[in-house]
Amino acid sequence: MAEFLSLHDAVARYVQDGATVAMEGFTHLIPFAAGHEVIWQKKRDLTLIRMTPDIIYDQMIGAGCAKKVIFSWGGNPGVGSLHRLRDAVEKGWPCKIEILEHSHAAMACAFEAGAAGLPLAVFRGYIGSELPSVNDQIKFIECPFTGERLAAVPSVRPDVSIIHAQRADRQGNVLVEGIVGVQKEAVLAAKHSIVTVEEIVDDLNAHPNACVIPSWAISAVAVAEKGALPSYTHGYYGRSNRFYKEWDAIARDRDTFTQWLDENVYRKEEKR
Amino acid sequence: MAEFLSLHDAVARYVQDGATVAMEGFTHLIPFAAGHEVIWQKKRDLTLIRMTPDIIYDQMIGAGCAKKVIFSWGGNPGVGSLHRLRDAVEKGWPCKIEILEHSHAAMACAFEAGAAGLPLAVFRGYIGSELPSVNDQIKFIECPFTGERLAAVPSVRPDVSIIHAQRADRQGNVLVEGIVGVQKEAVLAAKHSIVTVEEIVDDLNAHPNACVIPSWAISAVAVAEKGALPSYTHGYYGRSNRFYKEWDAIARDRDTFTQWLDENVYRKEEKR
Amino acid sequence: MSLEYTSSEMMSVTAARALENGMTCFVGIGLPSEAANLARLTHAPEVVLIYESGTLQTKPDILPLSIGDGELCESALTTVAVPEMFRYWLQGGKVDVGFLGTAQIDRFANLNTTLIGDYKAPKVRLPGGGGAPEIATNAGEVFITLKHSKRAFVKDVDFVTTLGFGRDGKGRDNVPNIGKGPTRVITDLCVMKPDPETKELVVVSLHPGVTREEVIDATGWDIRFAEQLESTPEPSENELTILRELKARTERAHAGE
Amino acid sequence: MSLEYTSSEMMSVTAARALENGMTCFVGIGLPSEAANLARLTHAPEVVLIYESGTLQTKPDILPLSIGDGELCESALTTVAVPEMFRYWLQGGKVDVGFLGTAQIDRFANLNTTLIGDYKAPKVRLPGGGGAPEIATNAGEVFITLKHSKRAFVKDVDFVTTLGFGRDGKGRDNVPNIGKGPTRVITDLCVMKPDPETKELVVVSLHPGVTREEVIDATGWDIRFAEQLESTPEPSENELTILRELKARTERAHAGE
Repeated sequence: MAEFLSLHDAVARYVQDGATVAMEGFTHLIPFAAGHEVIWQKKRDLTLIRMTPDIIYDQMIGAGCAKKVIFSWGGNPGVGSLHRLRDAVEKGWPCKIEILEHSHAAMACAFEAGAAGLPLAVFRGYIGSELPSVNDQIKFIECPFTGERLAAVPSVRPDVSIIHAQRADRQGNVLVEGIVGVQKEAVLAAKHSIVTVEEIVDDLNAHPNACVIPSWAISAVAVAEKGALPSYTHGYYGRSNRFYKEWDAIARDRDTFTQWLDENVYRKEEKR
Repeated sequence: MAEFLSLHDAVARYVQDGATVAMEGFTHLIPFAAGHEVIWQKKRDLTLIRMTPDIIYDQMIGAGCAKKVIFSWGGNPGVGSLHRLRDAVEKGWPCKIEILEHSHAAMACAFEAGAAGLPLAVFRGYIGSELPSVNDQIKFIECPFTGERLAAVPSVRPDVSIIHAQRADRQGNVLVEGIVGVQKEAVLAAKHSIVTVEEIVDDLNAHPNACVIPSWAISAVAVAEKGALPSYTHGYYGRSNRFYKEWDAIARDRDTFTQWLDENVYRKEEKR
Repeated sequence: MSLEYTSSEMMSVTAARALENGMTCFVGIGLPSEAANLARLTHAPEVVLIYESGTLQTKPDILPLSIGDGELCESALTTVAVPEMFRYWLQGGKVDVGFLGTAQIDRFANLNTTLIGDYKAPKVRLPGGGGAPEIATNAGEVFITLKHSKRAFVKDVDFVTTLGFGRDGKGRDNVPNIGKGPTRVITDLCVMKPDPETKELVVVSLHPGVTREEVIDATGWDIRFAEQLESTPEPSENELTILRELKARTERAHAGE
Repeated sequence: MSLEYTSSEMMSVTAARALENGMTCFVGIGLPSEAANLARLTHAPEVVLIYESGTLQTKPDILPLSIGDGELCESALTTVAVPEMFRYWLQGGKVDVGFLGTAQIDRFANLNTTLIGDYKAPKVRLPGGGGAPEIATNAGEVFITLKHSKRAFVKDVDFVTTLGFGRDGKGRDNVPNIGKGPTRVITDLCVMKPDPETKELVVVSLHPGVTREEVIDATGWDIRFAEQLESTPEPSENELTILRELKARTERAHAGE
């Protein structure tokens, strides 16, 4: 059964320095509140997994939380580069980070395989791409029935996965709705999981085939109202496209970034 | 785009003698009306794929439609044997049939792999089971990352899949709700597909993550009211557990079966 | 005060008691389903029942006739596709206990639901494996319940549909990512557990009024008894009442159309 | 009567026209998304648009800024999980055309969205592969649209993120279960198609007012022109109006919070 914890306590308990962490949400439902909590608690040496690092990992990388990033598309969607990711990769600021890159199909299949308890994902991919030459985790197997050469990647099995969702009921069962990405897979693939939600309700009022993650498959549920902003929560609030655009200027420069972090994460969180 | 056809025309066009056919529905939404149409049109030499042959394949086998059955659990749920399946396997009546048997996990993964366009499914299965000694389609591969031995089976890629669903809209998009089994996978894995529905509506009124199969992924949609009876359609009518129990006596004997078939399929269909 | 109850009721109640509150249980149809729901309605209200039809955390008011009755979906937390059920929930390691029935079982708790006789020329053709082969290996542990008879309890099964501990008792040794396998077998006569060393089934508890001879006569091999042989606790009045009500409700529901 | 339009508009309209009504199109964000939605709002009302965020058959009223904007889900027939999107819909062969942008493209239509320079010490780090590597091989065919420049159109890409026809033009030969690959490249100057034999990109159509020299100057290899070089038809007034309205709606929507 999931335990109801404060976001502070959930992160303190489950996100250990050096852990492999997946914070998922495919554009939608990105767990920003949890990301800020990780920054505020000064977690270090994390291996961060995410299909699209997005602003959330740009902030965490800039804050010095990461030693490695595993991803498949590392940009600010519709805007441009992730400057903090680039600064870390290219110039080692604030610390050197290692990157391991995949395609979306590979990572989606790797999350699926992780949820399915398998050590590998098999798919028809990477044909003619040079990514296998720079990622030694991409291998190829031969189909024993047809002889076809298929790609294989290790499944994703994080120490802890963190997602944001619309709501939980009082037993800790969680409803995810809209663009569900690989969130359910991330939770099921992980040893531990934290789900932040907009609210706790008496009844999820879910349709028969809704994406509901049972309480017993989750470690902790924490309320984080507006916990996805500047990303969005379908049915609750929209995406702040404006902030995504503004982020480009903030993140471009180390000083403006540091100032932003100070004002919007360190000091804001202290006031709690 | 799916074409709206009568059930007669859909079966006549897409179910060819000798074809590999999957008629799915996991206890729920079993396409009985379509099965009777296949019997009435005297289709022959079909390879029938279904996780649970259930009464529908018992009837089709007894009527002489099948030359081979691929399945993972061949009983009358909660009642007992499928007598027509047994009579065909054990005594060759009305014709000899070949069987190829799997476990549910293998077939579920094989449908998934078929929908995913892959030649094989890889899963952790058949450990210590003797099924691989009687089914040469079960092989084992070694994970290139961990060395673990995993089972592999060919994916399911039927010539035609037939399912029953609640409703279609006027564009031919189909909503499946409740116990959805492997129905979507069956449709997506097949070269052609027929979906029978209870009704055609203006608007599916589906929630954002509903199991909706788009019109362009279906060959034909045919209205078949009560098309799943004695199985059931969630939201429309219940399962006739009574008929499932009665079937045991009907199917036990070749004569009573033949009489039932005559009265309930051949003559009934002629009246149309 | 001694209650009146049948050996079937004794079996169901004992099987139900094996389930602890809060466990996630992948439920086979028939006797396991009866026992699992009895557990949920008595001492284990938060036991999580999963059926292979995709119904997660279901709370049926009547016992399903089939593995995919509407009742299972209507009372479930949510219903997932069957590939997801087998991949994410069972193979993904979310199931504490698989609860299975069987037609044949041998001394190493291997299960046969495929056929009696030879595969090419069966004497009796049974339904086949269904979910059992992977439930037995992917669940944390396995409970088995069936009626005791010499036809069912054989020295060696005709066909290993589903692994217990293999034909030599060593079938799980050094296999990675595999569950503990059968940890108890509950019949209408007794409870058996595998010997920690040899994995051969041993009677650990006799149901009230059952003799060693009855078990020996109903078992197709030279069955052993634990040194500390226990007597299975009797059903309580509450358990019997709830079981009987459940079965009566079920019968009424299935008699209708 | 001659209409006023920009070269960007010419590119979008030409790219849109490449899509036929009823096609299923896996849409990349940015220029492909603009073109695909213009097609849907003009000559191809039944074109099926699929975005990798899981939104199937979506009909956004404004262009999404990200690949997973709420608008995409709200106007979709249904939304599936991302693994299902890549497995069932793309790899499962349900996509007629993948519509991609890119940072770099070479003469064999290989795409680079990974980096400029050397992998270990990049001059410019780009976002990476995203969905493109498998869109390009699993879709029936691929359309590519991007602005023409010598920086973008290079003889050999620094890194093959996504297969066109390989570094020798033979990258798809004898590969089973692979799509046709890039069948046209639409820029603000011209339309290119691969030579049927060598697979090298050849200009087949020049946009009105564009000279061969302009294309040659904006291309990083010795670009060839088709013998029957055509002139791309101009945008219609209707196309321009609808494109401009779409972009105005989009700008208004994205300017708000």
